[in-house]
Amino acid sequence: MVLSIQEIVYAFLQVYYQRMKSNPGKLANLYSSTAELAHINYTQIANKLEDIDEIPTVKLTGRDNISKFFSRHEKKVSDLKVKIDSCDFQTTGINHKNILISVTGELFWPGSQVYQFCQTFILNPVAKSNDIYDISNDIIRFIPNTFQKIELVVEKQGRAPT
Amino acid sequence: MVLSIQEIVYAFLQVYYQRMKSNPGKLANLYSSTAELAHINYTQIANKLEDIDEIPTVKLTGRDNISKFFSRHEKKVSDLKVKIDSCDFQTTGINHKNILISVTGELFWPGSQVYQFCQTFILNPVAKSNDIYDISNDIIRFIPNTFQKIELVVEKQGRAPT
Amino acid sequence: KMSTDINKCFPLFINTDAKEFAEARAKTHNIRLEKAKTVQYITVP
Amino acid sequence: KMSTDINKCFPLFINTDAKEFAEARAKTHNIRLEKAKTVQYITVP
Repeated sequence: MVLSIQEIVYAFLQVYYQRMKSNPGKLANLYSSTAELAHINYTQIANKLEDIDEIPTVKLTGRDNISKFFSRHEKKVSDLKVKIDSCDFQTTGINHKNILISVTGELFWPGSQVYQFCQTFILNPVAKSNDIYDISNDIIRFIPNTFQKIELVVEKQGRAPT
Repeated sequence: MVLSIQEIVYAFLQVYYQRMKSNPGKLANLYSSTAELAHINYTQIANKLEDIDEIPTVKLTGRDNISKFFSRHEKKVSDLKVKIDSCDFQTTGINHKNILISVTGELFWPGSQVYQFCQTFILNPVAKSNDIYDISNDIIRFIPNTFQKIELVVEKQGRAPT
Repeated sequence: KMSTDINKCFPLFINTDAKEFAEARAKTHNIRLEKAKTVQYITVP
Repeated sequence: KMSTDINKCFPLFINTDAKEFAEARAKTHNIRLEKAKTVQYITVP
């Protein structure tokens, strides 16, 4: 069976986000051995979800480090609730064999605020003859709220009023 | 001179967004001959900037098509005002020679609302021995405002109230 | 079977549903309205 | 010379400055507050 790129992308999204809930310890199996990842910094959010406007990220390289990271934060990962709003994709790399995916959505945990995010993946085919892909790159970035008014402070006057 | 990836990324951002203002007709020179692009649909926003919450995008493939597109919308492209809030990057592709860039920010035109966006680029080195890169992929996606309250409508009851 | 246009598949809820999401957003809505009353300072040279 | 941490270079204003941006955002702020009074309907099965 030959899948279209769109079908691969849609299947990937379902597998990826479902596995966060059902089996976060095995989420790392979706990544290539040299994958680079910029993901939610669960350590920083663990005890102060309500105090932050924007969620910080942590950087990791390699499937082994990614595996330890998801296992260490298994509870926070599996509690994550996600609403995906959009997905764009393009082919990339040698012979356009890789797939670039850009996702936007909102996520939250039980009792938390809702955070907007955009997430970028690159998928690489594992073997020439089939439809198996690894994640080589994964960047999540949270969109800051822009509900505040802005006032300018001239640098020479010193600090902003408190 | 050998530049770090970070220096390449920062230089790229300045060249890319500055060229939108100064020389939109030559913006396409930054793209590879087979580049894929998902960009602002200037046609749809031309006459109704204030009526829309989210800006639509258009898809193009190849430097020639990208060149025609930017030339056709030269005024709207050069009027664009951009505030870049964040930039994340990773290496990707064979031997990690390519660069994945994820940018978030806000943009507006004279008199328009401010729109939040995230933009993803992939840069490929043109030659082995220097620091010249082409854009192979470019996806811009606008972040919808989430200021409205949400009410659920059960499908069987028909349409949402007007 | 998925739609021929992937964007018709969204919003896609994972580990939640529209009802739970709407409740979380309602809570966020109030936080945001409070936030909208405050000021962000940008320092200029 | 750029900072060793690229994120210290932001916000980076292109074809605008903090003052013009703040004015545009103030206008947007009022539009958003009006929008916040309205309702988005999500259809559930």
